[in-house]
Amino acid sequence: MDITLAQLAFPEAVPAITMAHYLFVSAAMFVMGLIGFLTRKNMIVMFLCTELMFQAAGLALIAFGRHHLGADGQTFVIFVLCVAAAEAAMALALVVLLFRHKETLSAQAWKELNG
Amino acid sequence: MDTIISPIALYLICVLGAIGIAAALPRRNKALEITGGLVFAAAVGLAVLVLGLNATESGQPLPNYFFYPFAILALGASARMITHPRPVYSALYFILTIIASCGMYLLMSAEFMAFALVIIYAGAILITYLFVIMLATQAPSSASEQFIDETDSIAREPVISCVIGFALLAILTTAMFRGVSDLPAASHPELAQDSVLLNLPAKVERILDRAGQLEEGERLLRNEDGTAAIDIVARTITIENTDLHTTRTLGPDQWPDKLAAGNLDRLGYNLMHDHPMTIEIAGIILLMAMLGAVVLARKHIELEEDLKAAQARKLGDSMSGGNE
Amino acid sequence: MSPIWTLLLIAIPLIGALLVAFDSEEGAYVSAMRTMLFTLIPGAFMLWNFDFSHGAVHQGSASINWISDLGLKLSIGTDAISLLLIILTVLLGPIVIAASKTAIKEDRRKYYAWLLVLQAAMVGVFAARDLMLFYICFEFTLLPMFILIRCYGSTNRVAASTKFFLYTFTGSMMTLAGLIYVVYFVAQQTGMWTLDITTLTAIAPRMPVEHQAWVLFAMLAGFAVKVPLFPFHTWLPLAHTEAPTAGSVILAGVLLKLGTYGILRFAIPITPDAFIQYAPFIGVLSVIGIIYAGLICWVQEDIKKLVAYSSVSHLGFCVLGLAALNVSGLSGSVLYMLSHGLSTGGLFLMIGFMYERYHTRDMRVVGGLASKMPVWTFFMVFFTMASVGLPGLNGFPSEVLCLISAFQSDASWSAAHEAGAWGTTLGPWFAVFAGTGMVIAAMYLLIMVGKICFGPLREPEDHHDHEELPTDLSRREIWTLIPLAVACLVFGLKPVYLLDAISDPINQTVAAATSGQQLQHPEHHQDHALIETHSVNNPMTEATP
Amino acid sequence: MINTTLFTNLMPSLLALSPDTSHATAVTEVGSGPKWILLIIGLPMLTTLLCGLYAMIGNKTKLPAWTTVAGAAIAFLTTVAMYMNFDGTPYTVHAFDWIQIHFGDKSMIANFSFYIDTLTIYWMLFVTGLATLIALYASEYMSHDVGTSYCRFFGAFGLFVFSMACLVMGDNLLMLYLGWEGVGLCSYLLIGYFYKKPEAVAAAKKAFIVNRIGDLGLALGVYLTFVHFGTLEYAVLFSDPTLLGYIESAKVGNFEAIPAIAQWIPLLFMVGAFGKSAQFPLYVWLPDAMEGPTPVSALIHAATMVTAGVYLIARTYPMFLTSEHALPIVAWVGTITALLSATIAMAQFDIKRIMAYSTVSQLGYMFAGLGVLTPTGGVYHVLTHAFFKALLFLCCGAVMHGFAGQLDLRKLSGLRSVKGWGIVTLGMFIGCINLAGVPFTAGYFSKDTIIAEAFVTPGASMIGWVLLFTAGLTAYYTFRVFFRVFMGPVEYHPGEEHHDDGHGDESHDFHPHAPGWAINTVLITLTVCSIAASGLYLVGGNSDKHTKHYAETMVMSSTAAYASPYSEHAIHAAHETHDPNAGAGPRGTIEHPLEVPVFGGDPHKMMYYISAGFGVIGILLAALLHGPKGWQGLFVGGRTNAAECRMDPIARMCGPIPKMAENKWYVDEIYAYILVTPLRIISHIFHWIDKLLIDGLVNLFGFLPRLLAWILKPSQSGVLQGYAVSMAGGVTILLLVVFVIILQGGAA
Repeated sequence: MDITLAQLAFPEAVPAITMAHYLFVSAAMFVMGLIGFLTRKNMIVMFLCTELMFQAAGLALIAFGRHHLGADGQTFVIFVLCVAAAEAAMALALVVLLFRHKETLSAQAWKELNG
Repeated sequence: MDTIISPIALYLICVLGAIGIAAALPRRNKALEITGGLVFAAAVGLAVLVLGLNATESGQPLPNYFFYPFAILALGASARMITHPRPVYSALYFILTIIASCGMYLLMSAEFMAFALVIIYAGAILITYLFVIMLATQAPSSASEQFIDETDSIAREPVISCVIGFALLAILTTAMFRGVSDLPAASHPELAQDSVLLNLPAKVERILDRAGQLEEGERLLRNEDGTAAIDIVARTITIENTDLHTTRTLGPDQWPDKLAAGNLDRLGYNLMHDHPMTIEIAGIILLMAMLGAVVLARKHIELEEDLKAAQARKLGDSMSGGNE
Repeated sequence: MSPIWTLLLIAIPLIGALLVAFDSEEGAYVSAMRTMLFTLIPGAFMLWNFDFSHGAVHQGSASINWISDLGLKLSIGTDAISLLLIILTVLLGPIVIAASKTAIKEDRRKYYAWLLVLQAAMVGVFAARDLMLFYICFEFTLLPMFILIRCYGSTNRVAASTKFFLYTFTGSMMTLAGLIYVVYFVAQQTGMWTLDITTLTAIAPRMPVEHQAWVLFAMLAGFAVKVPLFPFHTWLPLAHTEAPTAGSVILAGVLLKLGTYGILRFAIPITPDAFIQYAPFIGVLSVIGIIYAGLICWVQEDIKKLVAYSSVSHLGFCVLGLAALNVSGLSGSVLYMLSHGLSTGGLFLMIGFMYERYHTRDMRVVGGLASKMPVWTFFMVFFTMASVGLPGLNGFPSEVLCLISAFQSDASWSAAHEAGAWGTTLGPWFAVFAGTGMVIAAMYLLIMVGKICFGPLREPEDHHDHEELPTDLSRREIWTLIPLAVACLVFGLKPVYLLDAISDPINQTVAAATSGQQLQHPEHHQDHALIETHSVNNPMTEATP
Repeated sequence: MINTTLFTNLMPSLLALSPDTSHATAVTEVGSGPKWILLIIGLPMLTTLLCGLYAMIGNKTKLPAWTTVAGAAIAFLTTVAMYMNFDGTPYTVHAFDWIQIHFGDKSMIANFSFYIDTLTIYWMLFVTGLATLIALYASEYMSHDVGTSYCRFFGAFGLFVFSMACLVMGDNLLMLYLGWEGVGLCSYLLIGYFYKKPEAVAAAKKAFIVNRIGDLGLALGVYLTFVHFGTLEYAVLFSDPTLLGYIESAKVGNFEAIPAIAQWIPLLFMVGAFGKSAQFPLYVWLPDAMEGPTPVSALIHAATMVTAGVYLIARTYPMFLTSEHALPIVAWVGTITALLSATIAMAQFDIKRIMAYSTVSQLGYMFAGLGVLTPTGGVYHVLTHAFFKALLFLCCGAVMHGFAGQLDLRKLSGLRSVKGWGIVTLGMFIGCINLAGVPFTAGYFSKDTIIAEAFVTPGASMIGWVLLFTAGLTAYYTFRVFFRVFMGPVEYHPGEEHHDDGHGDESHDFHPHAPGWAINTVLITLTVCSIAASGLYLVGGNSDKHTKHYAETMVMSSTAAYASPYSEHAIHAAHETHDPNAGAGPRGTIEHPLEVPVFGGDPHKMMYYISAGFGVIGILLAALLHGPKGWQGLFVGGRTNAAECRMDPIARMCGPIPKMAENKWYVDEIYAYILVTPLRIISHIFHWIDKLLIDGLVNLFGFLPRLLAWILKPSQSGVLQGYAVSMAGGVTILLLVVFVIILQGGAA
């Protein structure tokens, strides 16, 4: 079946089950991000994983928004995007700084902070 | 929740996924990684299969055939992203994940967000990541081409992390599916759709004009609160003549088929009308992030101070040398 | 009497502390001294304007609403007892400053500033008429003393200050818990939150006895450590030994009295029944303390430690008098609070002066100073005799009253205990053993004097006469001691003044506590009315000068 | 109560108390006397303050001495004036309020005020008198160290007189206690006068602490008195109906009617008296107290302070009557002390110590007198003893002063022949005959009164015998000193103070310097007094037929008034007023008087001869063993030089006994072993308990939080992902819990 603009303009309400599929995917993506954050020692990869979790959240938001036929979901995705961007900027700057100090990207290298 | 997925299948999937990821995470013997990848693939396939079958036999309309490739792509790519030992590849796989999820956005008729995502994430953020990766990882020396830093080549505590993670997945999904099955759907979809038009009289007028529904000196009638005088349910539009001060009403038959609130309209209206403050905050956050990034990533000042000092010394020496 | 004097007594040292803190290192002593001397003026005014014929009335009361719907107020007021203790504090103020002129050489500003803050806090404790202010000041005395010991003490000061702080602080935490329960209970009874001590003491005795017992234990946990009562005394010798002279003097003179004052002001009025119930135990503890600490004094080589243990032993008498819970006992122990502050404070001053010259407190190393420092020896013997309880000096009347009260204590306990209960027959034995404590006190104090003052002269090998200090006491030091000595004589020869002054509040306290016996039912306030009348037609009110 | 099987045979005597307990009438109404009496108190204190002033201004003259002498003299004159216008009814003089506290109906009043009755006057007369004389004596004796020490000495001296006056004149027990402690303090200060000598310091300490033990008894007695009788003032106390009731029931001998607490009071007082008056077992401090300057020994440790115990018992005699056991104990303890210290005195060589032990012994006599129901005898002996013992001490002091601190009677001989020592010899002789109880001396009369009373008091004849024997010993050791030091060939060696004495360096050109005018005047005066004291026995008192001589007059109109039903005057009274009930007791009336143990007839008459006999035997023995050849040794002595005498071989024959006696029968050592050492060990144990157990527990509690922190510390590894893992796990578990709850909610 083909998707026309009219369909995009007048979408019908999506049944709950359909949304559940998307939610499952988002949950799975989130968990991936979590696992990656826990397991990978490279700080950059850890931040990538946080981005992945953002993605999962965005997917869920969109799905719910679609379900309610409101625009709020997408709006929030925009904000998530902002936060992600900000986080990326700061995080990467930090990574660079830390790397300058220790010549490594391992998060283990900063044990002595004992945070 | 059985209408969506049978619990046994769900938990089986979780266990399989956990095993798969745990095995596939970077470690010394690569063989295990491959088998882990296979197990995880099996888990994903099982998930898609069960979901699809469940949906079909429960008579509910499937979301869309394109959903499944996107889902598989997204999950597979994210899995590879967290399991790949080299950061660069992780980043690239992440881009793949993003693109896949953009596909799902499209399926959910969030086309603007889909493309925005591709542009911002894949275009901007991930490229930054790549730059940083290049910047921060010392280039592998020609002597050891296959050399990977221990930091990347070996994951820490894969098992416990995977157990925690997939336990979380099981709980989340269980909770979601139980809730989802009786989630109220949106009522009067078209109302929800076009109610925005009331607030966009200019747009309506323009479309009417394009459709040639307006004669000389006629304009869309506005209510006291400035909203357009149109009835969405009855599909009637009231037009007034500014010269004769007369009004006429267009019936549903004269409703221009272009006259509809698109996704973008709704998004923009919602953004600007409902969350102006949030936008401001987001802007400030971004600004701060920029400044912070500048401050943090700046090279050490004292280094330059030393340079200056060295130059000054050199200058002094040369002068004294000139005196002699 | 207007509250302004009390407020001045609290305010002047605080302002002075600020001034000292911003003064020059050299000028610190002078400005601190000036401040302390200033405090003498409002002190004198208080004494002058106080109407002793109504000693039990809290005069010069004033209160500011703080958090009104929690009933939090900051209210002050002094009755005869607190007035006398305040006067003692004010009297000791300039003395300790003068005593530390040459002793403290570096970082003077901090020292004197904290000393002044401590002064304000101590006055605040005695002047407080509401629980919040009392507790704040009570706790706030800890910090300055902690700093004095920690920064200006001798070799082992860190351990000493830490133990002092933690020990007393832990205790007073429990006290706080108990007091909070009392407030809660009163709020339950009256339906309104109040921290006003008068109200609390009026309502709180309605608590059932077992609740009272717990509250009593909670309060004793703080006060007994402060006193210190027998098993909780180990922080004191350490703190005394390590503290600078001024610290020891204030510690012995005022801070220890906070414990007994707390028992007198809170433990007895708030939980009278439980107190009578457990008075025998308290008595036993104090008697054990008297003898135990006395015997320990006997084998001490460190003279300061000896005096510290002796004040553990002495305060046993004080608590014994409180435990007897009769007029003679309470009068005796209030008298003891005052006189012990003078005599033991004097002893610590003497030791401090000696320490400044010889930099040792070991009686094996230094001794026989009479031939070299006759004036010092004179004062040493004087204060020792005051501490021994020689009649005609301050220690004696209080000791007599405490021991007599111990004899009579059975009668005052009999109300609570059924006849033949073990507690009710202890009185004479308390007296006998506490009396033995007097003998022991004579023994160790005279041995101390014999070693340190008399006999052939012994000095540390590396000793050379101090450059800025004369061989014998300097004029400043003598003038530091004379007020104490005079006060000792006056207390010893005319204790009747003090006794008249305090008899009114003490009669009320005893009447309230003992009449609290048959009060487990609502007509409590009527009994209080009865107490009021009793205090009015109390003979002392006319006899007061 | 205490086990008193030893005393049971003395019990019956107490079952018959004479009907006249005149104290009841004596003190019922008490007026207030003239204020100038306060001079007696004020002047000594003033002199003390002046001496302090002199010390401050660095006075280097004898001014302190003269001040003190003047003060004491005026005090004495005031006392005499007080005596002159005393009309027989006691009165009080109020100086100022001291301790007053009122509770409920009772009120405890101990004012700084003074109670004047005959006993007070009697005591104050010789206290102030002797104080004056001895101050005069000291003005010369202490002239070595004029200056600060001189001021110190006389300051303490004045303080002592003040305290003694408070002790004797105070009108309540707390005032007595004040004086009691005050004299203790002064004796402490004066014994430790030579504070550079460690033994002096030790002696002072010992004196104060041993006294303090006694004081504990006194203090407890005082408190108990207040607790039981509700007052501390003599005037109220001795007219207290409760007390009178006790005495009434004691008369008819049912002590069960008297509560135990009341019977405890005299026992406690007794302990105090033993401490202050150096009775067994608390006598050990007095001999050591001789480390002080001799005038101090004379005034404080012979004449006045040590008699405070006697005063206490005499003053509170009514309370002693109410106790079943107090007086017997007093009697026996006095007797034992007398005998014990006499034996020790026999073996000493230091003449001052001999005098000290004889003092203890004589004090024992006084207590025995009080114990056997003759306060008169005891009090009279106090007076006579005060004079002759002060005389003896001052003579010894003169010797010590003149011979550079030489006190060993083996190093001195024949002083009477040395130029300028006649007066000393005479004084010594008079003192010795008094002490030895040579007939018609004061000591003779006073001692007889006691011994005779012991014999007539049923159950106490044993005491009488012991006292008689002791009288013999006393005569012996007294004249042992006299014969050896003052008689015989002239021979002397200087003491250890000789080198710093400025008389030259070697001992052969040592010249003893004879006493100066001050010492001689005092000696003469005291000699006269000692002789005159016997007169007081002969001159009658007032017309009251119950009183026979001066001392008795004084006693009988005071609170100590008590006439034994067996005493001679009681018999006389029975004869004159043919009243069979006079002194009637359960033991029968006087007509067929109690069987006098050994000799028929009036015990007092007989006693004159017997005790005289004992005395003479003692003297002859002394002459035989220690006397020199010729008349100086009464023609029986054979001593040719200072060092050895006939006693030595005998002593050698006796084996270790003389040695043991010389070492005071090792009483001090025994005390050290059974009392001091254990206490010290206990103290050390306590010290360690305190350090380890109690403080250890505290530290343990302080350690617990540190332990906990140490256990939890590894969790703060600093590994970022470690925290992340725990966080994620926490979230998971939380969700699981929530979810399970939701499930159950759904189920329900």
